[in-house]
Amino acid sequence: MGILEERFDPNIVTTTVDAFLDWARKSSLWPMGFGLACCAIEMMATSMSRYDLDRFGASVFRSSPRQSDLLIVSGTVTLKMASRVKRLYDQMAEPRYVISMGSCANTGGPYWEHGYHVLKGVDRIIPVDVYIAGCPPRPEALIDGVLQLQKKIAQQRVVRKAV
Amino acid sequence: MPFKTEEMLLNVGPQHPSTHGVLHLEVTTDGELVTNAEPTIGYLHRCFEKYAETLTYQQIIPYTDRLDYLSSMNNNFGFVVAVEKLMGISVCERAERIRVIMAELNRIASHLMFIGSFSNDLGAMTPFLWCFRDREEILKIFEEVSGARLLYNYYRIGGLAADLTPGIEDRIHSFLNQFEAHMLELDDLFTRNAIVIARLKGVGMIPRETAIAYGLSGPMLRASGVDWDCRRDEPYSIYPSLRFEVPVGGEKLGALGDCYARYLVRRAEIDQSVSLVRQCLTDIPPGDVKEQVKRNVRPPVGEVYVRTENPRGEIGFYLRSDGSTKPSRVKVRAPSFCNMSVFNRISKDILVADMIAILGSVDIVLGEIDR
Amino acid sequence: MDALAIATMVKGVFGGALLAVDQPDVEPVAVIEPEKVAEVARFLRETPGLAFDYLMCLSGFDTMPAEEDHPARSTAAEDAGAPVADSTEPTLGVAYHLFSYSQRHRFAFKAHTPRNNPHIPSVTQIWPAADWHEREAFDLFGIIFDGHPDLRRILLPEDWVGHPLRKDYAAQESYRIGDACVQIARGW
Amino acid sequence: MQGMYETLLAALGAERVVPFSVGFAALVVVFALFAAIMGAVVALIMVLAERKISADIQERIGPNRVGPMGFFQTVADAVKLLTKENVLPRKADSILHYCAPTLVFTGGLLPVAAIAWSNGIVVADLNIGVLYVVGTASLGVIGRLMAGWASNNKWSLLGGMRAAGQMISYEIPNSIAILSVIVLAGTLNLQELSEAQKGGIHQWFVFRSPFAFVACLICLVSSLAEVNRTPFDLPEAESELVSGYHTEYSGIRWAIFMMSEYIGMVVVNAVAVALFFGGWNGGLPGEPLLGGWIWYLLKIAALMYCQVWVRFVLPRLRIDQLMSLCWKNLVPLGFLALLGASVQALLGPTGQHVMMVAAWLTFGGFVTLLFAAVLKTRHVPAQDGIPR
Repeated sequence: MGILEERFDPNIVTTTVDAFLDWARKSSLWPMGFGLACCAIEMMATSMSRYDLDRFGASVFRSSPRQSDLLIVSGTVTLKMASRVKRLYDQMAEPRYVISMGSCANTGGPYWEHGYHVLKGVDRIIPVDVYIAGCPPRPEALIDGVLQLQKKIAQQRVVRKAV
Repeated sequence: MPFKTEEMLLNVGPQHPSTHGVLHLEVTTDGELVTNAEPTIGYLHRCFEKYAETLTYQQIIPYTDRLDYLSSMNNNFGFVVAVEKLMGISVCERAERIRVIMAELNRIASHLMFIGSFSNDLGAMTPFLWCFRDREEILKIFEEVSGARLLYNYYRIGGLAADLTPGIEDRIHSFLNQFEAHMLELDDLFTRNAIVIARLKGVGMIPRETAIAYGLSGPMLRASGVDWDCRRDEPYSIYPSLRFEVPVGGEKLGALGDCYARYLVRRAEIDQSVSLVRQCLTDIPPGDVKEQVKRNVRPPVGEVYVRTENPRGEIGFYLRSDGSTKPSRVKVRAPSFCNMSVFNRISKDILVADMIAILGSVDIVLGEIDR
Repeated sequence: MDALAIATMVKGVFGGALLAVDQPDVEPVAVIEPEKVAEVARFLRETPGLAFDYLMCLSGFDTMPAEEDHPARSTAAEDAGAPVADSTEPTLGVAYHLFSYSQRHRFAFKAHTPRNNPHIPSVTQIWPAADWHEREAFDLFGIIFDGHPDLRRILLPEDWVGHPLRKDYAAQESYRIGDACVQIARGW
Repeated sequence: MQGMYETLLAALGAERVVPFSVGFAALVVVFALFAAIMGAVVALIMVLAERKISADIQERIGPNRVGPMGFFQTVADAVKLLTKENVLPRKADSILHYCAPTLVFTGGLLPVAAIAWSNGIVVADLNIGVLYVVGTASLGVIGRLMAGWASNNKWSLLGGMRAAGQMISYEIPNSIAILSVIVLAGTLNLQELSEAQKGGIHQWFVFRSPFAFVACLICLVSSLAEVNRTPFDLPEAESELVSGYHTEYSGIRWAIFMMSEYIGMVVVNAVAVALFFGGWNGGLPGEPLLGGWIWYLLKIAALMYCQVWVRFVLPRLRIDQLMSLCWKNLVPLGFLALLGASVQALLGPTGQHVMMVAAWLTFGGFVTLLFAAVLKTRHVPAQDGIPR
């Protein structure tokens, strides 16, 4: 949005524009085809026939970070991988959102105590919008995570000034 | 005018659509021609072996789920067989039968995942979804018996976590019937597709000697013409009492050791697994499948190496016990780890697209490569 | 062929290099002098009646008891010249599990090497499968395989400190990721 | 020059207000804008249709939450892409990087001008119409090569090179196939091509000459390759090259690439319809019912459905197979078709009738083969208990 972003006072025009843009953003969350570990399989299952994430418009898995809006950190982030995850996040174009899927991405999960090579939570390197618990979370949980993220996006201010 | 080309270094992964996780390939290419592809692993090193030393034997089982997360039942199976051998105990027939049913169903699920992701690597999208459709049915069965969709933690040392739920035999039967029909459809869509055959025939040949020297196992080894299957030739559990064929690459199943043979071997194994599940389902004897050993097992001092047949090959557990409740060393010989080590050898002077096809045909799971 | 018979055969050729045979009743494991590993391996691979063409598994291990039982002892205090087979002194070791597709028999042997200067000849030339296994044992135990063509860390990053599967391993405090520095030991 | 414009201007009574040339120019601009907007709208509809069709093939539901039956899904996608950040990689060639999508889009839109949507509805009634379409459509190659080069990304570069090699190669069989019909019709004007196929389905070129039938198959295959669709989607092969030449593009620039792809599909199918399937004729003798453009769009939609269908069924070819298919199979076959068509053009009325019978026989043989293949597949009826 560039020069128009967060410039205007709230009024009937700007609130409507914001509502429209938020609607577009939340209805078209394209995740990055980025799988780390076990949770990635459940992420795939979520986008497949039975759970069909595409119903929410959120199943256009783009393989390039430039074109994706949503980074689903699906699995254990290790220290060797952490710098790559961070780089992928940096490569994504704004607006971008992050879902931390599963206990490993949230806190290190079952590898928390002795996992010398496991990052104890992906939020230590990139900001996270929605955390999903589970090891691995069920597809329903991921869908719920996406819906929660949609709720969050619906409240975003785009052209209105930030509070 | 002399035409000068320059080699280009391509980094495939750790995030790339075809790496099936977090594998990193350092690829040297000359235009479209791959001159060298060096895999770098370790991006998913979750310290399983260190963990295993801090946990009791029963506590390790859920961690084995997470090694090869596409075939958790088989990992559980391998581990409990290893511990049972270390302790010298045997399990009741009912438990063994259920174990085999679940392991074979998981083999089907894992091979379905392979076919799906392999077709995706080749650029066909629909088989992926069709495979997942049938995989979901298997997951439903697993969920019913174990309560989990992906990581089951279902096997116990000396038994199982839970008995079969009532009426599940019929549901498995009806699934198998529908599934076999679906597989015929998949054959029409994918197996006999002219483009698939053109893309895979003669690509990524692994001769028999190379396969053995690099320690390949499972479908990779059998596609190269080695007639070996741990379930038949080094039997464990109740496999000796079951009848099944071991598909081997060669005249019937494609050329020797190319990508198409590897695909066909896995495809044929699905049919064998269906037959194995059917055999096991007939008159399962009654019995108590819940663990017959106490919770904190204390194996005697000693060491044991046990290998069982996973969908991806032999999973070997090298256990060293110091007589306490925790193992002093658990080494996992992961099939994907060994299968992947041959990749550099066979991915020379091929096209980029072939490299992706070979990588797909190896069918790696990074969870067990990196552990 | 029976594993014990193979052990006898090895004993006949290499004599004193075969130090002992562990658990002969259950699953015999021959203990080999570390310097002789490559030679024994080549013998097992190339002798026609044995023909061990398949290295199933190569595992490093550490014989030091777990940390909670015995507080970690400093490796420097250990005597470099201690007898290797002496199980009272903790050592690092490597176990080899072999199989022969032509003869359909298996065999296992292992070698112990001192903790402060662990060296074992590489068997990569004999079984290419050993390449990654040896790199892994080097990565996680710090065992140096002499003659390995490319002995680098395989699982952990290049700038990692220490060898985690040693029983006395203490994880490094923090690890740098780009500009950030994350704590490793004890989570929060 | 143009009947349509003159009629419109007369109907508006415009000559009395502004000079004829000004009114004419204004109308041309309006029509051109209309074509461009139509292009964008077609792209939006096509994306949604593709997602719905693919969902059907893959036993899913597809988008259904955004608007009724997910109808506004692509609107949301487009608005989101419009407001998404445009990323310019460091060390990228900024000017080329900016220009590339525009050039591709231009190459996609320019041919739309010459397409005769119905009897009298055409933006520019060029007498070299087909030549113009083929020429401008290949402008996209330069844009894709630019995108691949300017992104400073090796995947993009490989994708751009693949795009260049593939699209230039497939121009040749495509052009030869088109030529075979041109020889038969004796005109390059798309409007006149449609006129020439008036009078019922038997007058369509595909049913008038066995050579045109072969040319039609060549044209359909190579037009798939022209628009980089599976099984020829090598330039953006997802599992190989991440996203190919548009790996580094985000936001609206990337959307422009996507739109060009769909407009390209419309164009190649419009050309194929105009050449082989009777253009805007309804298939019955006499004037087309309900206006020719409906028939034209329906035929384009049918061909597009086939393209989507093919995309979700077939895997991707390898680059050498792609090239050998083009140079070793399609090009020689195309030349044969051209030769045959040229001979046919010299024949008298009796010869034309013989050729028509031959064309129907060829068609019948093709359909029989197709059905034989379909019968060999083992379709599984849905059973109870397992959701389909």
